[in-house]
Amino acid sequence: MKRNVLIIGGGPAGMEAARRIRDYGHTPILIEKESRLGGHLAKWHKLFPEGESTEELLTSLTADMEGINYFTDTNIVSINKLKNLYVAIFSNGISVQADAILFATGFSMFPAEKKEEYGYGIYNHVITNADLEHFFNTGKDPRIKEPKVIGFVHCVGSRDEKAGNRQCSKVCCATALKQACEMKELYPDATIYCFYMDLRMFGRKYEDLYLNAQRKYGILFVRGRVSEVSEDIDGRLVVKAEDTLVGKPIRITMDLLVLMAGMSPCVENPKIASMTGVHIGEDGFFMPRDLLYRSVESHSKGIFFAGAATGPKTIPETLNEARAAAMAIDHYFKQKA
Amino acid sequence: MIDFGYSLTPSSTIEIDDADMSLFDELCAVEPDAIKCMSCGSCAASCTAGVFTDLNLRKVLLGLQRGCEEDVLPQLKSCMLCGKCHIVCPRGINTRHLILSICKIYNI
Amino acid sequence: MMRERFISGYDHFVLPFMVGMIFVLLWCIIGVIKIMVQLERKDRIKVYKSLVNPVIMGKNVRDWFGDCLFHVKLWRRNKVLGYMHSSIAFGWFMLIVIGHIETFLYIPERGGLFYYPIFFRYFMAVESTTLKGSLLFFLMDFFLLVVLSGIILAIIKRFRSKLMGMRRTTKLTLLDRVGLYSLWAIFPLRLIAEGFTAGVGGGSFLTVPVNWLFASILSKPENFTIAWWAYSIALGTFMIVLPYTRYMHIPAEFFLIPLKNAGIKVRRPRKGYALAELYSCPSCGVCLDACPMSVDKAGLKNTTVYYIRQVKRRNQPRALAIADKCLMCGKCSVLCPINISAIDLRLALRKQQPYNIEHDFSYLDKIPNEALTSAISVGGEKVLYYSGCMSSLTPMVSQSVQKVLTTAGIDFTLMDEQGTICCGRPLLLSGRTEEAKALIEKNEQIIKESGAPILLVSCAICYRIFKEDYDLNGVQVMHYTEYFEQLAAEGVIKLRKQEKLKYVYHDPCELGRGCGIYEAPRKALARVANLVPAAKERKESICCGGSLGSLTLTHEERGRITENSIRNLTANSPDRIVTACPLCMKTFSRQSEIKVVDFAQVIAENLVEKEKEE
Amino acid sequence: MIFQGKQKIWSDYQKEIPDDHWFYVRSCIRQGFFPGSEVAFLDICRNKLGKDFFETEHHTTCGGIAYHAEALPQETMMTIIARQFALMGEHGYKNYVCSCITSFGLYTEVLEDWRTFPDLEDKIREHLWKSCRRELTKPEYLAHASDIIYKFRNEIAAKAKHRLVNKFTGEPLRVVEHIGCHYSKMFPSKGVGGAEYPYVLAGMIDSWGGEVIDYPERRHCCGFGFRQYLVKANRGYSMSNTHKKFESMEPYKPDMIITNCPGCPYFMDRWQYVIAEQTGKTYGENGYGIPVFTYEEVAGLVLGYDPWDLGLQMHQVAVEPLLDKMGVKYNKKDKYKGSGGKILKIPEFPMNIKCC
Repeated sequence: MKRNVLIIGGGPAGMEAARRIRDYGHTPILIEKESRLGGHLAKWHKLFPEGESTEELLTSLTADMEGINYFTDTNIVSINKLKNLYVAIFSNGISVQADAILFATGFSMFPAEKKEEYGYGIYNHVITNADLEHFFNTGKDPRIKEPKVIGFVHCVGSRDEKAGNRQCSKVCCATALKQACEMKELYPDATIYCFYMDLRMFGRKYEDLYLNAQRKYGILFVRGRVSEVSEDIDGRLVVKAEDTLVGKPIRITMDLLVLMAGMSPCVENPKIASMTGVHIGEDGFFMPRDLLYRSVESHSKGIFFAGAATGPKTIPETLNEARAAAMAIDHYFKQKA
Repeated sequence: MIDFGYSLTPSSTIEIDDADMSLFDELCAVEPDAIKCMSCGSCAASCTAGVFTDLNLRKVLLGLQRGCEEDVLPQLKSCMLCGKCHIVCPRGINTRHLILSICKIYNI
Repeated sequence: MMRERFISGYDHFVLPFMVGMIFVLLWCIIGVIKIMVQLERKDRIKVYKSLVNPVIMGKNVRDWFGDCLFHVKLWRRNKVLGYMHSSIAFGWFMLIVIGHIETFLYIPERGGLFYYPIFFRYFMAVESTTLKGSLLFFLMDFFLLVVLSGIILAIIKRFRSKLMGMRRTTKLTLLDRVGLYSLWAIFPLRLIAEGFTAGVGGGSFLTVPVNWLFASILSKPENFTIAWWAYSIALGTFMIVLPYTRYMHIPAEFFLIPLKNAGIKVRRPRKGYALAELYSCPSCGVCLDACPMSVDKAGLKNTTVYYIRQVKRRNQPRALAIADKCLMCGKCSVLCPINISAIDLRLALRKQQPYNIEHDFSYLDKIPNEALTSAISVGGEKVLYYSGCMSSLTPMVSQSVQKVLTTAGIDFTLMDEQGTICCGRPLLLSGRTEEAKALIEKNEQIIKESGAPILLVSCAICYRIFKEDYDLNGVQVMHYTEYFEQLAAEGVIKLRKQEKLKYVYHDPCELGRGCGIYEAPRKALARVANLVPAAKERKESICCGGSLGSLTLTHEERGRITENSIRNLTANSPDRIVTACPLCMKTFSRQSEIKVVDFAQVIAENLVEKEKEE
Repeated sequence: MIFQGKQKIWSDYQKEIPDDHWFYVRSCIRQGFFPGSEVAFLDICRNKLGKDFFETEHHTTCGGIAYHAEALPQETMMTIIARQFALMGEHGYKNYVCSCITSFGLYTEVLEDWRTFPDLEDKIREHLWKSCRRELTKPEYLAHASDIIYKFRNEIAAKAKHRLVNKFTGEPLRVVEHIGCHYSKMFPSKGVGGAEYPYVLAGMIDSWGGEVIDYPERRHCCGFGFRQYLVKANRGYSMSNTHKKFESMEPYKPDMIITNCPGCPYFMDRWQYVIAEQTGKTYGENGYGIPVFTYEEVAGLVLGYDPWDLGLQMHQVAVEPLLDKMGVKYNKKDKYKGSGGKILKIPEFPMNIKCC
């Protein structure tokens, strides 16, 4: 018999899982709070490691949506458990009975303005990685004016307990290098610095990206966290950091500073968790049954996870988890029957 | 001038804005690998002369990148050009010629 | 009998030849004087002395014939190539010699004229035939045929060099082409000219039929002066361009041989002996195939022949770039038909490089010897073992050496147990001769202070400098391949042979071509396994690509050289590659699919322990 | 600079400051450095604003300087502070206000420590009882005196006789505000406006008509740093920090500097003289320095106090050019007169920095 699966979140994880669940012969119901499917991915221009087009990936993800019920601009109002069923009420008034729920709630961008010392929202030429992708997409950002010196600050809100995020956001190192190279292509005369704590170029081709950034694009790397940013009398940014490898403080005046805002747990996690009783880790991400073997299953029966809901992940990892979650849900139904 | 028994201490901050990078650019034109270094420290760890002196190629390269050549260039004088750093460099940087080119361009 | 056809003994057509001849003679004389002046005083005296030394003179004569005329080395390399070169050189030489003999026999009074023996046939008319005359005619035609056969081969080689065992030939300059075509033209034109005159001036089996042929085809065979003009112009052109072409090697080599035999070495990049070498390069292109860098097409331009060309053109930046690129493996020199000292030429240029580094090794003086070594006044029969700076990256080598020594019951001390300073060879190879002295002196001091009679070295690079540039007061320097073979031959160590295993031995450049050690490691290895040959080995062994000689080769370029070297070594599918240099081992290990081991490791693994034996 | 961005941060860092009934403790060093400031503060609060500010002669130092110079163990320092708090409780007050930033930082730190480690609080309570027979009462509200002036900045503006406006040009005066490090760098939430863009002084400047200057080194410490100044050999280091700030603010041509810490105005004032004597460089107009004020002095000037009553003659850098710009009337002859018209000695004048 056909079973309903409620998928919360229409990013890459939710979209991929929805199709797979449909292919298993179940009925996916996908809800997305934004007006467009795609999540954060939809706001991005190109992807690391090799500058793959986001548009293409989104097209592949949305190519075959037949048989998938999805609602955009829709939030969860409540979820209640009835025996083996979950009854969910949406903000658009619709209520559904779901045999299983998949949390593909993803992450929230770390609000860069929380790192006050970097002056996001205060200085004229401080932007975030998301702003830069928007600029790549639209070609417009009043804060970017023929920059001669550009800085990329890694780990903004990542690996920062005081900012409430102890975890590494995993994707920012590669994103920063990708964006730095793109900026160098746009502004070949610009000098570009990356301020990093560790360069975590863990994936396939990532190291090539790093090497390219050095050799081909001449990106300069400073191992040290930016400590503070000020504006000088001309409105340029005075950036201070320690070059920990030289062992001395450095000061550079820049025309643009890009903050690599990290991945925070989705802000709605606590609300959703309280409706369903799933566990949330001390880092704020959903806690799967275990981190190795049952990474897509929750502690509550019939509730599953995919993607960045359980911690920072890259796109391929997210998509694989979505497939794994679809399989786990199908398996769960078979066991029940 | 009054002697107060103390005076302004020079700043240890590296002012990148004031650094003249023209020589470094010249170096990179001849030795594109100069910016390929990822500061792993293999060169310094295996250095024959580094056992006896403060020679540290990683620091030299960084120093040049930050425009503080005066601080680091004298180190190179003790280099024996033995090439062990070349053998151990994971990035395959031709360290020996890099050293010679640095000396040539920075005229130490 | 013969008589002169012209009272004057002169015709205008000789002018082109004479102009060329006088030009080239003057050029050579000035060149010789220039070289002699540029030589250092002590070198010059050496040369003069050698000219009165019968042994050296004998050697000179042998080399003149062997190298300049018969091209013995080329014969050894490839028969066709050897024949091609010697047929032209020797044939031409004989034509000149016999031409002179004829002149002196028949008209001795014309002997002083340059052109007479060359255009003998034109100026003479045969009156009657004698046996002697026919023989000379025969010989002249014979050698002309020899030369012509060589020329035909040369033309074939231009288009199909592989037939003569050369994969690549040099790119010719414009003047080289002019020289080449005029050279090709000289002898056919001579045949035609002599053919035209054969009816009057006489001829033999070659020229007489040509004469008949012309007589039957051409209406006015009397107009043969045109042919002689053409012949003279070809000769004149060849000689005028000679100093600016590779054919300059013909006269230059003649002069180089006595200098070389006198023991003169390159001191400056383009003066003195170097100048003689530069002009002696025949641009034959043997070094193209020899050079390990020619695995890359782009690497070809860095071979010795092009280096010499750039130096001759005074293209300093290019010459410097080539000099810095070279691996200094020495293979081109060994294969070079005239053994041009390619390494020395480049080193001389490197020495002049304005690197602006003021090396400061004063810190070495401050290091007490005790801090570097425990081998102080160990004396006696001890062996002092120097493992070299590289050994910390290849610890297996020094461990194996020590194991062999211990098993052999040899009393030894490790000289650089507490760290080492460099042997100085890398500095030397970078052209920093003076700076290297500081390191050499420090090491010399330590070695001498040890009092040990034997210095055992496991690094081929160190070995070479210890042998060549160290003054060790009679301390015997031995490479571990020599020493272990000696121990095995004397029965001090017993080795077991692994019959099933096939090993290939790589000759490290510094050890083989550098120090001439080819056999000791092979003999020792043959005791432990079956040795299969590499495609090219001994003095033709291909550098591993890791050489410290090169200053500018990139990581990727080196990688391709290594790959080629490994391909060469594995031609007979060995189970292991054995090398006797830590740098080769390190370099090969990075890329080789089959296991690369050090010589010492192989020996150590196959030691038969004495107790077990008992 | 995006002003809305700053406003947002300011709104995030607002602290509750009660209107009235404060227990006031003085600073030990300010008494010597700027003797007019604390008197002016109390006078403004009590007489101009009509508030209840109580002080007792029994209060002591907080022990901060000795503590930061590592001459005083933590528990001793805490016990001293506990005694101050006890005095407040004994007099029936719940709101504690101090004149010194070092003290403010220390009080904040101690209260946080006690909150985090209640055992420690118990221990100190015991120490206090054993040593002084006093009962610890923790303050309900802790404020720095500049918080109070900040709170009443608009009332002061309403009573203003002079504004921070250049009367010759009509332009607002360009004012550098310098916040004492211990005001909010340790506990950003305890200061008005947080640590990165503190609003406590900027708010006064805004209300009184001046223009705040944001210069790159605005966060930088004045260099006092306790040990750095106290050891003579290290004083160059202390001065270098001030020097760095002046170099950074110089292009903005500030008319004045307002501070809220005992050490900062003192050092920023006096080092200008030393720097001028050592390097020949002055940062104000026409060979003068940039006058440095405490917020109480500025409030006093705004309210029309006589500059010499405020103790401005104690400044090294001449304040007259600023008084002229503000239109403050003053009698040149009275500058070096003490209370009751007694002629004090006129100081020697330095060579490189203009003083009158």
